Amino acid sequence: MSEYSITIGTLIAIQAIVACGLNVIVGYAGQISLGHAAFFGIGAYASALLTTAGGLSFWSALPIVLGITGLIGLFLGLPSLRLREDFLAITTIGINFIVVSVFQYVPFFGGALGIGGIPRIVLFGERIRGVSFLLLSAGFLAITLLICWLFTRSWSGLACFALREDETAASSMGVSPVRFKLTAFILGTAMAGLGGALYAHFMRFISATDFGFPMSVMILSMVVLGGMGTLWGPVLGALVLGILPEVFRPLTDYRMFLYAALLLLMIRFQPGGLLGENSLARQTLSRLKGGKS
Amino acid sequence: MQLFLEQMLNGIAIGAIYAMITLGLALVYGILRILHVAHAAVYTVGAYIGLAIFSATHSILLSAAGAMVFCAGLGFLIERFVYFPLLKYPPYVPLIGSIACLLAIEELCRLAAGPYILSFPAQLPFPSFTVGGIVISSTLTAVYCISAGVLALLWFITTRTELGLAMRATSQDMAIASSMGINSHRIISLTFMIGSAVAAIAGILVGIYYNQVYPSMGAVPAYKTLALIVVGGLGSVPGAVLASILLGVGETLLIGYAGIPLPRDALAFIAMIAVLLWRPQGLLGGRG
Amino acid sequence: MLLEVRDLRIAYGDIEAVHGVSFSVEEGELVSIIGANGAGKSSILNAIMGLVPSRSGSIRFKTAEISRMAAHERARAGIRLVPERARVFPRLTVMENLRVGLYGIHDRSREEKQLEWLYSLFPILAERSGQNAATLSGGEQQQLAIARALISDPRLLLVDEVSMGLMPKLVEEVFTVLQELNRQKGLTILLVEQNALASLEISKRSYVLETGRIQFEGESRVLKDDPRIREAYLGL
Amino acid sequence: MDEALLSLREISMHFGGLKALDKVSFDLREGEILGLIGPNGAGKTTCFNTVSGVYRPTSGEIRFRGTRTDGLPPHRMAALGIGRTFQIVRPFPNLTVLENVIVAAGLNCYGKLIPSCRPWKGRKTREEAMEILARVGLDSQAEQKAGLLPLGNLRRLELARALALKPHLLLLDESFSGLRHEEIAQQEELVRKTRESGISILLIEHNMRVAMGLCDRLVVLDHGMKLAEGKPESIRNNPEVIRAYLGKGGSANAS
Amino acid sequence: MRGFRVFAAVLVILCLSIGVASAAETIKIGMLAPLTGFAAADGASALNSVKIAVDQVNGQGGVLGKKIQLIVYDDRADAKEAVALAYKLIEQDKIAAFVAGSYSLPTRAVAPIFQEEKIPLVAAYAIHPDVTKAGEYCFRNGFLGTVEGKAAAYTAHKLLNAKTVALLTSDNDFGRTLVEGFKMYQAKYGKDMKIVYEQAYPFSEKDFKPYLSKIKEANPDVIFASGYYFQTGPLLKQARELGIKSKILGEEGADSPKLAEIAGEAAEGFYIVTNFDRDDPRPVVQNFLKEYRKRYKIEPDMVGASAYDAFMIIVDAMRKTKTYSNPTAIRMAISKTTNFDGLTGIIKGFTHIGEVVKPVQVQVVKNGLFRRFGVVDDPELIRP
Repeated sequence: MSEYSITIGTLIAIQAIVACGLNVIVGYAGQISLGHAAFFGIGAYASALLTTAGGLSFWSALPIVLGITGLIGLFLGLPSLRLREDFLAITTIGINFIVVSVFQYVPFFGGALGIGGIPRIVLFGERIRGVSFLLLSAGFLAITLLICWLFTRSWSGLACFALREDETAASSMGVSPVRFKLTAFILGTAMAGLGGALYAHFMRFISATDFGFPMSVMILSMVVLGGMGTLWGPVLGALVLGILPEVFRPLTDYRMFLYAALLLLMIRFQPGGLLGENSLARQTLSRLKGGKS
Repeated sequence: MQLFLEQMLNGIAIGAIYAMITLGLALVYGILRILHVAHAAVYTVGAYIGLAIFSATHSILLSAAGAMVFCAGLGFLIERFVYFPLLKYPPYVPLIGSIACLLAIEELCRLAAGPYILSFPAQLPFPSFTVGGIVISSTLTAVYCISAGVLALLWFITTRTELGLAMRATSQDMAIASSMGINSHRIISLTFMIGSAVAAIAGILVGIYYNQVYPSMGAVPAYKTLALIVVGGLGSVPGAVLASILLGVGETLLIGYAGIPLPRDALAFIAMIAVLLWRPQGLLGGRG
Repeated sequence: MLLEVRDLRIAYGDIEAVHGVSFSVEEGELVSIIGANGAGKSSILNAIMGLVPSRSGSIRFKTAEISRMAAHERARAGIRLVPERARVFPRLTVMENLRVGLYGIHDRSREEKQLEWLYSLFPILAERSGQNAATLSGGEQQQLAIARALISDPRLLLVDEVSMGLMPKLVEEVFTVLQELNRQKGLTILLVEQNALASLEISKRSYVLETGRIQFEGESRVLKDDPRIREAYLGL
Repeated sequence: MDEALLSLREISMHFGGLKALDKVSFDLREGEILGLIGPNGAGKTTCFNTVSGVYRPTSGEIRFRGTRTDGLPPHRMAALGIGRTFQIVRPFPNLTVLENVIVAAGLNCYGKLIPSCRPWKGRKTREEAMEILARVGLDSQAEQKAGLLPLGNLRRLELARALALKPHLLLLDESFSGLRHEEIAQQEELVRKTRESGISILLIEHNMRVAMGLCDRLVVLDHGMKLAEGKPESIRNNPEVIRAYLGKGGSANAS
Repeated sequence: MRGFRVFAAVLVILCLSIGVASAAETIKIGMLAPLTGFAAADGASALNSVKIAVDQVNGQGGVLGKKIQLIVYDDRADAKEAVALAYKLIEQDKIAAFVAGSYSLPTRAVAPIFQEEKIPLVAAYAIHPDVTKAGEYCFRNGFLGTVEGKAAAYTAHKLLNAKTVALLTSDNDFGRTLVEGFKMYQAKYGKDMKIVYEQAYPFSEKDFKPYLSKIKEANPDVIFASGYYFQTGPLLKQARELGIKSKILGEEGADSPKLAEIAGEAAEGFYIVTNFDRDDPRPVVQNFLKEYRKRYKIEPDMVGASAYDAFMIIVDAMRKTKTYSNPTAIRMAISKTTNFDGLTGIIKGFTHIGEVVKPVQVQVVKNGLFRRFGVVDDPELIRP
């Protein structure tokens, strides 16, 4: 396996983790968030600062990183309690822009120079790079997926589903909208924080522009394309959107156009996602099974 | 005092430019409840088409007319083939479609016209003034006159014509409007076309004002205008105009006096969140 | 026959609200469809107007089949609706609301006359003509909705639950206006009402609807004393 | 008075200038089926929503089993033992019928951190939910997506969900509207059985045949005010009620 | 459904059309440049210039009898993509050396990779200090921000005789280090030159009137306005519209033929410190100018010139060591470069950390074109 494909694979795994986090918020709890990259960035910056300026190791910094992102997620999840859908959508975009400009213009965060010299992750005395980093990311992705899976099987998860489907009905079943929306926000943003921490130690150099709104759109597209609310959807979405640009690579000049056009076509003709209800994949699958759908 | 006045004049001009771009978005949101991010792409295309026609004919009037027609068509196509089929899905689906549209059109512009910044060397036939030591350049005069003209025209259309009445009725209650004989499909398309035509003018104006036209010129307006329509009250056109001008002035004064090197987009969103906390329906929003 | 509905079925998703109703309205008639709420009355009117698709059945207006026409085409053919809860355009002025009713009709001379007539019918609207419709009271909004439908001189007026939520005195006034329109101007009206007695009072014929089916029909004079009405309403 | 399970005292609800409810008071006794009726726009649903916690009344007091509940959010009401159904059915469409019921069965887990992390796919929960589904006759559709059920089954599903809360009081909001005759009969039977199991019921109903047949007592609202209260027979013959329903008539032919 | 089928068909065709480029016996030199996205103009400029360089070298029979094959990928100025592509260049394309034709962000991200893989990297115009700090395999042909900042201060102080200056800085990595360099010079040599106004502006800024109005009040002799041509262009125009008479000095970011197009009349008399002298009579410069104008019908800029040199430095090193396959030798040769006759000036050599040592050019706009104004070659100033 070449370093090139390892790099692509690692980035896909990291983005899949972040997409899983967004899926918890959007897919499981039904709350719109268009600024997820902000939390990806918060995680990356937190880990970068803790391991460079703070002198911690990746492993001792990680719980703090998750705590910080989860806490900020909780704080920024508060608007979801009182804002209507469209307002919430735009507010989350705004949060993304604001967080990025804080990174960019506050000297504490390295300003426009970003943060460099982020140490490698050390595991069992071994500096993690190349294949091991891919395996580590895949491991974290597996843990993330496991948590997602456990979450969907927990009462909290069920409560979130109920909220997503019908908030009024859910609250009349004893589900507190405040509590579980915020639970989803904390969980989802902590996952983004995990992805961010991995990203920082993989790239070993981060700057604010990595976490701008286009990244949020990319992550949301992964979730929507893969199939919102499904366990594997975000992973599939990350795979498709991670590999497509590489497939188009030889077409240099036309690559981004084709990518955008494909995204448009996919959302136009499979708005429910590749693994969602009534998707081509599901239909084919059920046809193959031959059973009634 | 002179400095302050200069800052104000400049801020209002910037606000007027914002308003021209935001208008179309507010119109579209009012009628379809869609966050039409791709509006910024229409604006970019407007600048390019305007420049192309201008280079060929050296007539700014022809250039504006051509760009307006072209963009109206583009707006119509986006509405018909992207938004209309996606209306029944949750709002993030058309939003992603819209963003994909924006990217695709930006790339098309780059492929068609090259990645370089093109200059838009048109001279607008407007005079410049010097009043009490304050210079009002001809471009500034042009921005004032044209945006005032466009706003007045739009105001006239929406409040004084049957079409405008139908647009407003459709945005308030589409079903009842259609039961009054209004073809709401057509009205929606017309709304898109009008908004897109205004975006074309904005594109040309910005192109001339900064003398540059380039593929990603819509990137910043695309999202900033979202903040502006929220501040104005989602769907409220006068609100959007007011918010744009306030932001233009506010930004200018803040930068001029406080010297904060915050990017303007973040400033717009901070203002938006402040407004949401204080008045969740926006400055001139109707429904709370 | 101005309006003829045959075997109309209306469904929302999987739920069928109207299970095949047939009725007709003749030119110049005032016909009412009465029934307790939830019987499907509004669905029928909305289907005639074209705001709700019908699942099956035919709707003929002036001999033309209109059940596949768009709402605005039906409106232009001369059908107007006074919707349930008025549904005036809240952020248009009273005057503008009325003007929407004239959309597509370009006869300025008639506009003045119509306005004058409507203002004499509902003087309060003249007083409030510059106000946003949202600021009107429920009764005023209802009057505005009627005026908005009347201004285009429709061939058929569909009236949906005008009495709902109105004070009894206002209900009376509104019904009187409808009756006058029918008697003096010969306007054809299809009225859908919960208020059975008032509707029977002013209409010529009535259909009694219960859970999506027409249970019985007849001359309103006769039905007024029919015990089955009370039964349909009060579950006797 | 003491035996009142639910009591409303002078409840008023204003929306801007509109008085949707004007000083409405009534009691619901333990084990009773109380019907809330009235013509369209009379304020029934508003009244219902103040009881279920959707609205905080402008003034007045609501007590449930002695504790004051006005202003509590719906999920707290559920925890206190009030279950409800909706006039326009609100299933969780993408969950299965069984899952819909299980949501309600988690009532005791939602409030605390540790229990809310436990899995809900346990056998015991499932069996309990299946039992409730069997009671309403939906056990055969347990694995179907709720969004695909016909209306009659959805109404029963809502009832099942409310029952899974193990409530003391059940609020039924037009649980019969849109049903066919035979379905109405089944649903009536279900409601009766529910009451027999010891659950008190407050229902809004516009189908008078059902309300008259099912309820022990009726409260009639008109224009936001209580018009009458009493046994079905007395309500049926109350001239004011008749006028509220059928309208006054008679004076419309002034010309 | 029909729409979907069309979409699927398009997808299949696209996948099939991606052929595998097979290579003959050539020397492969890799390059990353932002060919799409917001930085596409600079990417195109860099690529266009390097293409000329490749053709010139191959026209002379190549290097050591072998043709050079340039392998370019588009990194969209994105660090993530650049990292993956760096590996692709190293593993799949097996390049011998690398021309970093992109911005600081991606270049900074890939530098450690080339260092680790021991492949020489020459950065064309990326300015972040960390690029060369990655190790001994990483070189930079562009100026460090501090060097150019010092040169700018010298220009303002000595060449323009400024007693007061205003600093209006693009708030990105380059702008910041420029100001740093400017102040370093001022603190050491320019005590008699006062900084009367200092302000950073965000990268996305297009409207400078709020800043300029304040500067007008301060009325400095020279305004040092850093930023790219799409920022400096409107800035010049707006400054002159406001009636500001101060001399305005920019930096290499403004070095683009587009600047005069954008600023028009207002560009006249605008100074820049940069990395390219168009009035240099040496044949390497004049040949390049002729060829570039002929091919692309546009004026070349600093970005292109720097990329050209970055490529040529590598070629020169290969020729000197007579090897194209020994990266260590190539690296050594680059580090020993002396008095190389480069497009961007006579390159005196590289410092031990890989920073270029060469004069900084000062240009002024005359009749819409950049012309020579002066050179800053004081070794004190140009040595990083």
